Amino acid sequence: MLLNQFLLLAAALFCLGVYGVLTRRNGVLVLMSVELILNAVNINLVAFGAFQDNVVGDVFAVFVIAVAAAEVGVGLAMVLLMYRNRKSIDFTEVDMMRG
Amino acid sequence: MTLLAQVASDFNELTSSEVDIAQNIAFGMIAAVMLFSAFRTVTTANVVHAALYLVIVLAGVAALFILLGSDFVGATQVLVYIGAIIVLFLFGIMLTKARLGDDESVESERRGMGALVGILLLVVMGYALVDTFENAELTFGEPEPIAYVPTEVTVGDVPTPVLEALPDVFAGLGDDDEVTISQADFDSLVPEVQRRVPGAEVFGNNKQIADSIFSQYIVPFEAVSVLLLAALIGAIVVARKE
Amino acid sequence: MTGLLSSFLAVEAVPDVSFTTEANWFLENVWIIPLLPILSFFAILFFGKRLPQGGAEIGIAAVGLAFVLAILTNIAWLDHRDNFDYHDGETRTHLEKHDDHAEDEHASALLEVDGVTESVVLSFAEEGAEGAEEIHPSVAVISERSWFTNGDVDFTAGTIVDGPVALMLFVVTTISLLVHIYSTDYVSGDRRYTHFFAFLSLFTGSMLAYVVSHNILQMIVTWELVGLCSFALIGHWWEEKPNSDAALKAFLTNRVGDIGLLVGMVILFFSAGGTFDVVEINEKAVSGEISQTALTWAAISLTAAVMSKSGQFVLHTWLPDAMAGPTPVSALIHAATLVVAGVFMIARLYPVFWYGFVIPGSDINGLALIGSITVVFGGLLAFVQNDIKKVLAYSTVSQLGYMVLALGVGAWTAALFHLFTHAFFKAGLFLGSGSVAHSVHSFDMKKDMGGMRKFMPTTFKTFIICSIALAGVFPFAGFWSKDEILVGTGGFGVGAGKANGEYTLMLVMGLVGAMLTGAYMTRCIYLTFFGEFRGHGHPHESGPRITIPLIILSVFAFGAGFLNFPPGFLTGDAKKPSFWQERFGHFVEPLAAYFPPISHSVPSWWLAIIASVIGLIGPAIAYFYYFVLVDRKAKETGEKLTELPNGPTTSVGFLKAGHTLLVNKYYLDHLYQNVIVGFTKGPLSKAAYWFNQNVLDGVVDEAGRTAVRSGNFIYRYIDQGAIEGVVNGSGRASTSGGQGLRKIQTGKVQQYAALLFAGATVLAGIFMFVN
Amino acid sequence: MNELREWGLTLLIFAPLIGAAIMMAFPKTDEGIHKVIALGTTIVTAIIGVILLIDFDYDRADEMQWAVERDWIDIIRAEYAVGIDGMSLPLLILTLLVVPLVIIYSWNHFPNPHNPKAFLMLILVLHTGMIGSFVARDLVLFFVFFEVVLLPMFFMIAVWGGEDRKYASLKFFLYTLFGSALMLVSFLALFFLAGAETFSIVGLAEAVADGDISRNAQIWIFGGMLLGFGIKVPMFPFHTWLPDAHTQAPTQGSVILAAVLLKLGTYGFVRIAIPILPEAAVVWAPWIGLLACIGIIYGALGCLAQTDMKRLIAFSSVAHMGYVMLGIATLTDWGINAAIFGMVAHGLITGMLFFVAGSVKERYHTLEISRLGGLLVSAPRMGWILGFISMASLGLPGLAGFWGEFPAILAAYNPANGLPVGLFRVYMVIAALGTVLAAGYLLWLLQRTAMGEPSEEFANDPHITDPNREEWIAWTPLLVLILVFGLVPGLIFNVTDPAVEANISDCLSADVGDDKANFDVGACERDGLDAALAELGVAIGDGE
Repeated sequence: MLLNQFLLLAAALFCLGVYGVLTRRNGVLVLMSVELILNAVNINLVAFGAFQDNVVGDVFAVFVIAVAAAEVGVGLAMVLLMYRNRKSIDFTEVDMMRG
Repeated sequence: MTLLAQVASDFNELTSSEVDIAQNIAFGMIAAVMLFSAFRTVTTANVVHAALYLVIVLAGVAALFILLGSDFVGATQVLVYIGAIIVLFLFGIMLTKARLGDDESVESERRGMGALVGILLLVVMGYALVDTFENAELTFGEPEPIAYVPTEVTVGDVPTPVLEALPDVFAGLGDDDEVTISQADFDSLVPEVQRRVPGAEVFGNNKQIADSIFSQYIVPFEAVSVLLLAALIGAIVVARKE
Repeated sequence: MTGLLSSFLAVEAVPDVSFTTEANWFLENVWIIPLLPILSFFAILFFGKRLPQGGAEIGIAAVGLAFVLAILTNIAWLDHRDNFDYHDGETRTHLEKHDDHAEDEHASALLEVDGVTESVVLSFAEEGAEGAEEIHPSVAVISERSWFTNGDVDFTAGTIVDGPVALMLFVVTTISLLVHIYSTDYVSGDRRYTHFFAFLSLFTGSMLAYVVSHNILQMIVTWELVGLCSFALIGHWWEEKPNSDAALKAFLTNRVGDIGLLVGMVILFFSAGGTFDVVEINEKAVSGEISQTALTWAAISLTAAVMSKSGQFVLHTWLPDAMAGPTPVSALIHAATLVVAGVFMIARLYPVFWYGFVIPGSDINGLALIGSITVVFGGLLAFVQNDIKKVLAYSTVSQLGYMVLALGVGAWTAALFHLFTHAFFKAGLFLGSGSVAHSVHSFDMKKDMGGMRKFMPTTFKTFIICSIALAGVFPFAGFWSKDEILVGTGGFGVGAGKANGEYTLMLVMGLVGAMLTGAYMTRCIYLTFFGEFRGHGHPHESGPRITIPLIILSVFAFGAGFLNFPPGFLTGDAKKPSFWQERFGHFVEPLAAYFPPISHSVPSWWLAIIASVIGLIGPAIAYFYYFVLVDRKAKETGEKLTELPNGPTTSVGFLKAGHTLLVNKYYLDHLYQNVIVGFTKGPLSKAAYWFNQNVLDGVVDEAGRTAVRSGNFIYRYIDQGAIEGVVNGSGRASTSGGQGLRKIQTGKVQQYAALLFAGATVLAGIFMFVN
Repeated sequence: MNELREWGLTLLIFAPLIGAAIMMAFPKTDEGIHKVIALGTTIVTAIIGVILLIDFDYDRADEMQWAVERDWIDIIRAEYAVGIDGMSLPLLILTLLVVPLVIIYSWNHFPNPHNPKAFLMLILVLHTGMIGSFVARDLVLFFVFFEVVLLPMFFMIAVWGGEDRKYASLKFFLYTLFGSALMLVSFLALFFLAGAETFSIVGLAEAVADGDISRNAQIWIFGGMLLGFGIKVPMFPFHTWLPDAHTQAPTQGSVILAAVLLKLGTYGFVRIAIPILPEAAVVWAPWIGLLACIGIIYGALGCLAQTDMKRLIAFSSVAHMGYVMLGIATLTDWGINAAIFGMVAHGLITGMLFFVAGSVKERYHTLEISRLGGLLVSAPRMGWILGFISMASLGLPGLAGFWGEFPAILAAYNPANGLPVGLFRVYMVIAALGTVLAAGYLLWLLQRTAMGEPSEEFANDPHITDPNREEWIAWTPLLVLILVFGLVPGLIFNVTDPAVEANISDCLSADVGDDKANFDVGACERDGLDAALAELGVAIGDGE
């Protein structure tokens, strides 16, 4: 197998993720797109780990998964809060924060 | 190559290049499914569908991990993502009372721009990758030592490569005879053959990962755990009703 | 060649020494003199209001002490000038080698410019080589301390004392002390009495600091400080807009000249090999180490600075407006401080101008031309003023023209001598006009004055003395200095001609200026002191704190000219000045390696007589017009007339036009204020700002909007048309089209994020392809 | 003392963060505690700064002192490397001085919507970022701190700002973020192309000098840094975020922005871009000089068109930073010394101007120049202070502003070897012209706000008073320093000079006395025939 096939696939996923982040208006869907991006990164990490024949990539992939879990948790909590306050999770309607 | 190799070990006759072909076919199928699902995830107007497409992508990623020989990460991926995160997403969808059917309002009309950026990004990254790595092969290096617990086996159950590799041990024995391969003999085998020895326990790189995490990367690991705790508390604080 | 040489008065071998660091205590520690008034500024500012005299006592004490020190410094200088043992090892120049080679280079550099010059300079060198008679040089005293390091060069701050510095110390402290005393009466009860004295002190202090500066960087600093003080003092009554306008105008006009100052100083700094040291720059200019081109550019740039600071024609317009300040300030500005700063700078860096403008041997040069134009044009403007202070202001412009003219024709000593005498009689005139104004509460000669000689006899007498001195009538101070300038021009071959070049035009303009001076002063005196009183109330003579300074100044105005009898005056032998002749020149003019070899013209009886006659024609005509015609008409009609009802300026066509031109000040103010400043403040800055808001600033927002628009376009025609149909076969998306096109103003975050991504990608791409 | 030399800078960097962490533990209603903690923290940093000033070896100002190097991110060879030399010392001290003063000024002046806890915490985080940027010797570390600065400022403008704060803050954020993205790309490109195996500034400079990296690539990389730092400076035409940000930011934000943040950009030039890529700097310098000159004139014209006092001051920053950039563009030690002096002077003076503008706003509730007037009557001391700093700002000799302007103008007469002399002399004249315009707009401002009689609207307003206690405490040090630096410029020049000389490549540093006429302009590039041949070889090899 070629290293590149994994990397290119990851690149494609990444771009789809970026597309999603840029175009989605629904908060939950934006978070999902972020997940795509993170997974693309993970594929890269593991593929490079295999390429260099060590486990560093794997270890970091695990970390990324853990952080992603945290991110989704907090992110969804914020979306919920937003929904509760505004009855909408349309990102384009988000006003600036005020202290 | 580990798990797949074991699957392949049932097909004793498969050569290395044939294994490669099998892997490539598997990759191609997974990749196609993933790309399609990912595309749907970011384009579908149905929020629940998007989540379900995401599941497929995540599963595909897990499959790729396994294909790359990282069983542990693959398993983690399945557990954490498919098991937990997706459920979270679904909860999120339910709690925000998203329309279960199509909801055109999820999509902004900035699609053209997003597509432009995405394609631009893809072209640049693709060019960079092709330019840099061209035909770099994934060589799965020297596999890790395989643990072996000497046990009695019936000669008939021993695969041919092992029989051929240890002619002295099996000399003059019939198929029904029982024999114990000594640790020394096992050690003398090449790893490819070692895997075929009945009773040999094949490990992935899980052991190494464990070593790494708990020695070299102990600080980041602790940091991640604190982060998770913080995220937990944070999520509660943010989401709770006053 | 020698024939030519013999007609010069003093061709001296330039001694190869410049300065010493060890001399009399007063000469070494001259920094105390400017420091006293500067400290007094802070003291008055912080404690002044709590003192019984509101801080004036601090100012007077400090300036008085500075005055005493300046006198002592002058005494020390007189001794030092003649008796200093310059063979001592401590005396030196900045030049490594000061050999004939350098001299030759310079001579050959000048050769291309003018044949006559060549012979002059070469003959100096030859004379020096022959070592005819050793002349006692005037060795400057320098003391310096490290100031800062930049670019591995150590810069020092320090003081220099030589002839012109000693002179200026005396002039500035004397005038300032008198002005301080005068002010205690004049501005008493003012709303900002304390501030006034604080800035008066700072003004004096910065001028003194300017004078003793030993490097051009210090000169720039103090030059600007002087400007700041003038800003504060001219705008002293800033509640009224005209006053603050005048202050702004003064400061900004000076800033325009400061461009020249900065550029010129920078050129000097680099062409002298990275030094700010005045003495070193001068030495290098004299020895020819600085190229002719650099000197010329530096001289031109610095001339711009002089034009603004010393009120030379086209940049003089701020000076009359500066009359918005209190009268003592006007006196200080016009007599001793601000405006002579420019003249002093030329004198200080004279080699730069001397070689930069090729003063020796040319018949015309920038400095002399500007000076001569200013003499006449400034004088003319004085005729149409009704404000007594503005008459004096334009008179100052004209007199400064004389000084610049003198420096331009090579009559260095004459210029400084005129500065010296002018300081006294002009201060006297200003303070006198203030005294009058103090009692009639106005400066308008036509409306509120007239017949003042009856009410204010002392002021009248001092004013008359100072006016005569200004008009240059024998034997008052102005006569001697003006005559020396006229001789110095060398026009028509007077003063043995061609001493430093034959400046015929300058001589003519000088004579015309002399005529004008007498005439406008006659007009001023008539309008102020003669005729009937036209004001209100009961004017009375001012108190002693005002009159005593006036008396002192008029004594100087009478006698100051005796300090520099021309050589040969009453003795006949111009080559050997006796001990009472040319004392001023002897002690003031540097005779050292940092000063160019100036030739001195021979005084001429003929010129003195002709100039006196011409100088009296003007007053005579004015006298006839005012004292005879107007006076008679006034008696006939019984009205309080100030001009003839059908005078020449209202009846004769071209005179009327000239009058209009003068009343409008040659339309220069119109040009500056309405055209240049108006354009910059109005259309130009508005256009720049419009460009900023709509073009530059618009780019960011426009980029975002364009991205949205192109996104819409792609979405409508490509996405909707083709792709959407393929990927989303169900056709449901067609309904989203209308929704998607609906106008939304929000969503900037994602839009910017998209731009960010796109930008980063493009950049990454560029870097990828570059390598 | 030795311990402090080892730990001092690290403590300095993280002390504000610790302070912020402690503040987190207290509820936001305890405003007093928050104020005390924030002030205490910044005073601790200031004390460390004083110790640093005392301990600093001024004879070795060209070397990094209190230096620390530790492994940080091994995998990309990024190090935790900090240190202080003569070039960064003045700016660091400026930071350590300004931030406590800002907090003192805030004491009873918290802008709406109040919330001192969040406000002060943001300032502390900002403090960390600023200190870190000035002491970092590693590009990755520098970048991290450079970015840390961004967020707190964004929130300060977005939350506590004026009416148009949303637009202004977003513009500030995205504009600078865009710049730093380019900067990061440049850093990475430099790292990979130079093959230095390190991100340390010195290491990279050596690697570039040893020369694998093509001239073309250097020029491109410098271009990226130019944009990145130039936006932060801000240089014409990337300055449009500045007037908005300044106008909308709360007073404290404006002061910090003007006094310190803008200096990060120029500091980046003198610390990173020019020492590492001297050859590319020579190529870009005429353009930088051009933009600087345009900025000087343009900023001044922009000022003349303003009707809002704060916006006017903001535009004056564009003009003043033009002088700094002109000094840098000359690539001479004179010019760069002037630039650093200019940075400090501009920090003090413009910071002061914003303080006064903030106090005026607090009293008049407007900054519209046409409505102000007669400040000298209503609040005489404040009027005098405004006059004093206006004079300082227009570059009056004897005050700090002059020493940033004049040496820069002077240096432009004789720029570094390899730069077009004639062009720079034109720049010099333009810059000198700018001083007239500067005097024009500042004095005009002074005339319209301070002089004359107060307008009826505010004639007897009891709120218009002289500075109160906090304002005096916050302002006096700045006012005194403006005067002191003006009289004794050596205080800064003597410190920066050795460091600047050590940091500009030898081939660039023209001796001030050199007469250009005698100088072979092309000789700078490399020395000797061999080098010339080598360059030819590189050029051929790179001909892609």
